[in-house]
Amino acid sequence: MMKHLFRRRAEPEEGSMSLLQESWMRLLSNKGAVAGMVFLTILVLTAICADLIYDYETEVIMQDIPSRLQPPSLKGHLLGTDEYGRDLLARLVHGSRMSLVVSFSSVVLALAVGGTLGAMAGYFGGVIDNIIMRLTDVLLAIPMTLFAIVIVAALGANTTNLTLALGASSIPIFARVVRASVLTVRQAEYVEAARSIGAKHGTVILRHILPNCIGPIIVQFTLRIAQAIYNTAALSFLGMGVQPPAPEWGGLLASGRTYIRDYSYLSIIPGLAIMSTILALNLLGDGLRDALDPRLK
Amino acid sequence: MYKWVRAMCVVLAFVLLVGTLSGCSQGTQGEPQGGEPPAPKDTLRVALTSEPPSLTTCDHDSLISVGLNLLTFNSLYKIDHASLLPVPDLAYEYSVENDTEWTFKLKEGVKFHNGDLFTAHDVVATIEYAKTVPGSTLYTGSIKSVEAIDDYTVKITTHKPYAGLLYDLGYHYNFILPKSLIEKGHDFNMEPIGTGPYKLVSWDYGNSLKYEAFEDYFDADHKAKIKNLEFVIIPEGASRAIALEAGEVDFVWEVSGADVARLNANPNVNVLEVDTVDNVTLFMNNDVKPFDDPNVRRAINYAINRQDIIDGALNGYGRVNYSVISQGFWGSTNKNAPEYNLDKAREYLNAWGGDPSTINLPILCSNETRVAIATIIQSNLAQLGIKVEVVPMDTATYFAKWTAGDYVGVIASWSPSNSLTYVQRFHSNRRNAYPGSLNSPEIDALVLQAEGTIDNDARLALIEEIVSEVNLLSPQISLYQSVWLRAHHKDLAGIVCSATGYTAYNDFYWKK
Amino acid sequence: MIRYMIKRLLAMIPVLIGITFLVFMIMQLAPGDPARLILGENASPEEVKELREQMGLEDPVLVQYFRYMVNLCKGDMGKSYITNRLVASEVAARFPYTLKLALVSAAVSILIAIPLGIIAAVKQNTIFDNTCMVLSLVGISMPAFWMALMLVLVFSLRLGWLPVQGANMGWRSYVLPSIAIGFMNMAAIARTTRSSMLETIRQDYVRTAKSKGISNASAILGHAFPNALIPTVTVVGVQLGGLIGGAVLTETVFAWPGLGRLIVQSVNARDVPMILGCMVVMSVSFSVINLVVDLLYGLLDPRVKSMYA
Amino acid sequence: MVIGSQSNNTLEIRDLVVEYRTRERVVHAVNSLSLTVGRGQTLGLVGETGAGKTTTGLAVMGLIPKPAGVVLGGAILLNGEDVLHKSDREMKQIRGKTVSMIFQDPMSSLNPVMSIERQISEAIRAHDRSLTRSQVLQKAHEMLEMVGIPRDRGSEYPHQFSGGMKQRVVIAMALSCKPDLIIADEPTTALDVTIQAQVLGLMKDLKDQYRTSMVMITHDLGIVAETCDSVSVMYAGSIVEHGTLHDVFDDPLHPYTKGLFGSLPRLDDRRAKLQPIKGLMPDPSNLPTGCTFWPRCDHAKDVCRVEKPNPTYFGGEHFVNCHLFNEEISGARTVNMGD
Repeated sequence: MMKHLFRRRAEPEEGSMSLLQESWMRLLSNKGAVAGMVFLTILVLTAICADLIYDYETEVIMQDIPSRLQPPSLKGHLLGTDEYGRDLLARLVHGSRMSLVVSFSSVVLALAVGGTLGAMAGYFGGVIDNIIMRLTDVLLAIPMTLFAIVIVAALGANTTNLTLALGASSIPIFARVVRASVLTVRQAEYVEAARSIGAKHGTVILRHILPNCIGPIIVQFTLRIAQAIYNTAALSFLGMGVQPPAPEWGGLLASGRTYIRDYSYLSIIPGLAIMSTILALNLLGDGLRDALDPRLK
Repeated sequence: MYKWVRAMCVVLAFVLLVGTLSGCSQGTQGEPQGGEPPAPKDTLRVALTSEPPSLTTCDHDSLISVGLNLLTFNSLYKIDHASLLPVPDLAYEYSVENDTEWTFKLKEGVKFHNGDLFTAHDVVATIEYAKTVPGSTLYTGSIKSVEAIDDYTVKITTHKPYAGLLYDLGYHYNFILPKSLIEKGHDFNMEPIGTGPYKLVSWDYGNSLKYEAFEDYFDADHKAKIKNLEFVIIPEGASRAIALEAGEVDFVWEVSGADVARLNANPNVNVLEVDTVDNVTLFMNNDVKPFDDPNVRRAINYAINRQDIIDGALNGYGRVNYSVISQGFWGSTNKNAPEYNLDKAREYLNAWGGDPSTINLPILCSNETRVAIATIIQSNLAQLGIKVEVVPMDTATYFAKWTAGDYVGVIASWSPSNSLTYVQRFHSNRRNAYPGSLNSPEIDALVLQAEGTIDNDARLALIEEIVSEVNLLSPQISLYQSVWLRAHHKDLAGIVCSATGYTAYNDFYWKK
Repeated sequence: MIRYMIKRLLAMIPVLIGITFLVFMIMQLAPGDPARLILGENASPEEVKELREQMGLEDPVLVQYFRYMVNLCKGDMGKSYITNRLVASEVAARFPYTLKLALVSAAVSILIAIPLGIIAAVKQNTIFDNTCMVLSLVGISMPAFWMALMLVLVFSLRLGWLPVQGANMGWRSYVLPSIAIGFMNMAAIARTTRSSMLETIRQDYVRTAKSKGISNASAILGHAFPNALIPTVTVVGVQLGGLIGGAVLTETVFAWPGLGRLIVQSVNARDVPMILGCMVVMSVSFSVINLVVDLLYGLLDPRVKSMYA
Repeated sequence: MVIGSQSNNTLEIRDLVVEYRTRERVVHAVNSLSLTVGRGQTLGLVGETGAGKTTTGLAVMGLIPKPAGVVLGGAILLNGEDVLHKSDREMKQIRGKTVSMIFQDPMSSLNPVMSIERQISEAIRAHDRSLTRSQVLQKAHEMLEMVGIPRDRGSEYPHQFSGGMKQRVVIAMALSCKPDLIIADEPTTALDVTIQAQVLGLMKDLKDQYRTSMVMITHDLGIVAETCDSVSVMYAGSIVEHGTLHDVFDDPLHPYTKGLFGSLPRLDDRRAKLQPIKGLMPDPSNLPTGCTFWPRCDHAKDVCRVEKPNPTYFGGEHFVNCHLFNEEISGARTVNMGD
């Protein structure tokens, strides 16, 4: 209690800083989050520039049997080569693109669909709310990974279906988050005001309500991406995601697994890549949550 | 300050973790763990790659299941593991009258696991039952009727003269089941009761199967020598090798090529390389232009370097095959088979007359080995200017596309037990199951003729003729014959592995 | 409480109907003909057609679904397309393996994580706390299937201490899979326990307790901890639910004969009845876990309990 | 019961210094504070929020939150024994038995997941291991009835009680071992006015019944007037004025004390303007030099900014810590305080 008192007093009375700026400053003061952000920035840049670093056809896909299974070395292949003589680093770099694109687009998909459903449920309430929420109840009662697996099972294993499956399995979570946020701001005065001057429902939701629920959505978005990276890797590991020879981290792990005994780097390195990315996203997510919602601190 | 400490700790943990793990990876790779005491001598433990889909005789086409069927069941004539010829099993002789009526004399005193005595009525009941099972036509379709002349004589009438009958009787669909249980609607999947050398004791789904020697087995020479037989399901290749080295299993049914060197280095383990009739083939859809032109198919056939494939994609474990049929059957021939020759390939391409760069061959692949094969084909055909597209997909989609004819190229394999069954596949009536396969009236006529030729030599000559003709047409391209790797504890003896993929566990015994 | 339980159990029914309906409909999208799948490549189109009729695949989808549900109520989940075995008996044989593994790993992770969380909270900002928190951060970020591979690499392949896979070696078979599954849970539970303990040990009632003259340890364990348990139980519930989904991966790595591997095999073979059966059982267990967690709240928190009444 | 010569006083605090140290700064919560509470007496400890009143109370209980809180010096004598040098085990015996504390917020000072009878029993059992379970429960019920709660409500949980009832439970808990001293930290702040009166009445009755000494920490002068025998006015961690109830209420001397009275509405002269003390409490991590009150004091002189004032006594207990009185004792009363 004492601590709380002192903190309140110590905080400078700077009303001039906008809420967003303030959050940003708070985020920057969180070293873990900054480390996460730096890592992710590098990763995203790598993914974007993947084609400049390694040519997809000749270095990532093309097999080079004579140089198969070369261990990591500073001279030849930095991270070694896989069972078909392909440079592991090249495949990791292009794999990062695959992982990021799949996870990002699946989460965007989930946010778009789930967000819309959640916003509608929260804004209109009543029957619509009831229907949408019962639907999410059902979806939430299915373990997420399993749901994604079932969708892939039905549609067939490839990158597009994987994205769809992962997206679909995250829909209920966003629907819940957005609905909860909408409910809290729906009654706010400025929303009432907008409605009273006859703004359309869509406008009210998009212009007035959503911007004010952005905090929890950003946090959830980051954490969901981490989950999606995990699930992308998991499903590809099971052979239900990205199909070889296209590189994906989980897929690399799956094919490296055969050689785990004698060429363990093939299974260690892709796993490290997955783990550090998820770790970075978790750090950032935690940081964002602290920054955007100081009450939880 | 504290946050910094924490961030540093994260980094440090990372470094440590990576360090430890990579340290481990370069750690001692010395003696394999052989701590387990040797298995008790009355038990044989076998590592299988996957669970058998079924233990019945009539509802599967799985190599693993047939292998287990062979433990619990017998047939009138069986396919000998070494010669791949039909030899007497429950019958001891047969005679053929007017080319369609086969009379089999049955062994007496044969007992089923449930105590029933085996008679001709069981044969009649089994075959009549098998004929009712959907999907059995391939194995029972030639049989018109079965009748029991007396308790130990059975007469089988075929629709028309049919040479393949003995082979057909050797297929799992015609393995003999006890009549009494068929009538009761017994679930042979749960309790596979037959006359075989082993009885099923228990089946722990997804984990293991336990068998026990059948004491009253009729064939004294092939009575099970090891009392307990246990199958453990180990899907991962490396894990199977480790289980063998650790003494957890005594026999590995399928060793991964990556583990051979290590297993060979182990003094307690022998690795067997089994040449098989499993023919891995590139099928082309003969209905799709320009693959309807034999010149194009032949050109492609000449341009594929099989040795590249075996070295590159198979760790060297494969046998080059150019003929449309597997080598090793009676009646197999290499005549007219297009061996690797780029000049010839160009010649045929010119004979076709089109522009090679307009040819696009997408190849469906169901696993990464096949992707590797297709990739090598891709670079081979690039030399002719033909474009190959590698299309990886999951097994279920692959299978659906293939059987629906929705493909241009597909890599698949087949391992029937004999050359007649093999060439039957070149008949156009098989196109309902394999759309896009060969469609040639001349070959159809030859296949029918071969089927009706009961005389062995004459039939084999006909088969050779078919094979050489089909080789000219090149409807599909054989890539290689698989070499299957088995491994066992050095004290295990009597091991027989057939070229069709089966193993007679009842003949295994422990040395000393 | 019992009325509440019954109410909750009844509320599960529409959710289960929803799940089966959803999964059933999704599986209808699967390409390929089940009849063809059953008969294999050698069957003629006539045979395929005949089997389709026999299986009722020619009926409208809703009729098929209704039939499935009626059978399900009778405990009949149909027959596998691939193995021709009863789905119910196959699932019944596999489920105990999944359950045993889940329980062992849950028990171990809870028993380790909660004390760690408490100690970390009490010794906040010490080396112990920092180590625990870094490890748990890594723990929640480490994919379980990779963890499984690394455990196999170190403890089975390099050290040879424990079996590589399977469930045939008694307790030794359980060690690696339960660590692989449990580590992430342990990390998550420890983190939550720590943060909720940090909150509760600063609560006034803990100070009140100390002012009564009871020892520091009993104030923490007797007052702070029961209150911190409430958020912890939530996380334990979420993690237990995750065990069910995560089993798919770990069981695949360890060739564990449980439901997770069964569903993967069934998906690869497009064995629809088996997939449906597995999904039903796993979703039911998932819902049951959630129910148990909710009921636990009632036991732990009298405020929730009085809401039931 | 009485040990040693000087223990006419239940509580005696001498020059207590308490700091809270965090990574960024040091908070001077209590600075050289001294006070005494005589046997059976009630002392009102008055001051604004953040003056260090609660910290003082916690210091007596030995419950300063660690590791941030540090007692730097001084002595706290309970019945003549210095509690600052007691071991944890000894402190455990003292808490609840010799001194117990009633906390500010009854809503949060009861454990929400434990029935109230168990919470009271816990206090009883902590100091008397010889009692059986049922005896303990019996005693707990007696305590409940004493504070006016029917015994059959004992198995209920805090959320089932109103605020006033909860505070009664807290009081029952505090009194359960008949302590010599009760520290009541704003016991009624969180309660409705009507309930306040009830609770205060109850406390007064019980205190008389048990002949317990009490420190009444509050910022409410009304409560002080109602319950206390003497008053200490606390500002920024130290006592600025002390005296009997009459001394302080009839004749407030320190500008801060006057300020406190000045910020109360007056019933006798409703037109009189409220005169709140200007400014805010100083940042306790950055206290002004000299007299801590000078930045807010209308009468601040140069010496106030440099030197700490010493107590000036006005007969009996009444003293004031202010430079205005240090030099000219006689003229002190005539100083024009700006009216």
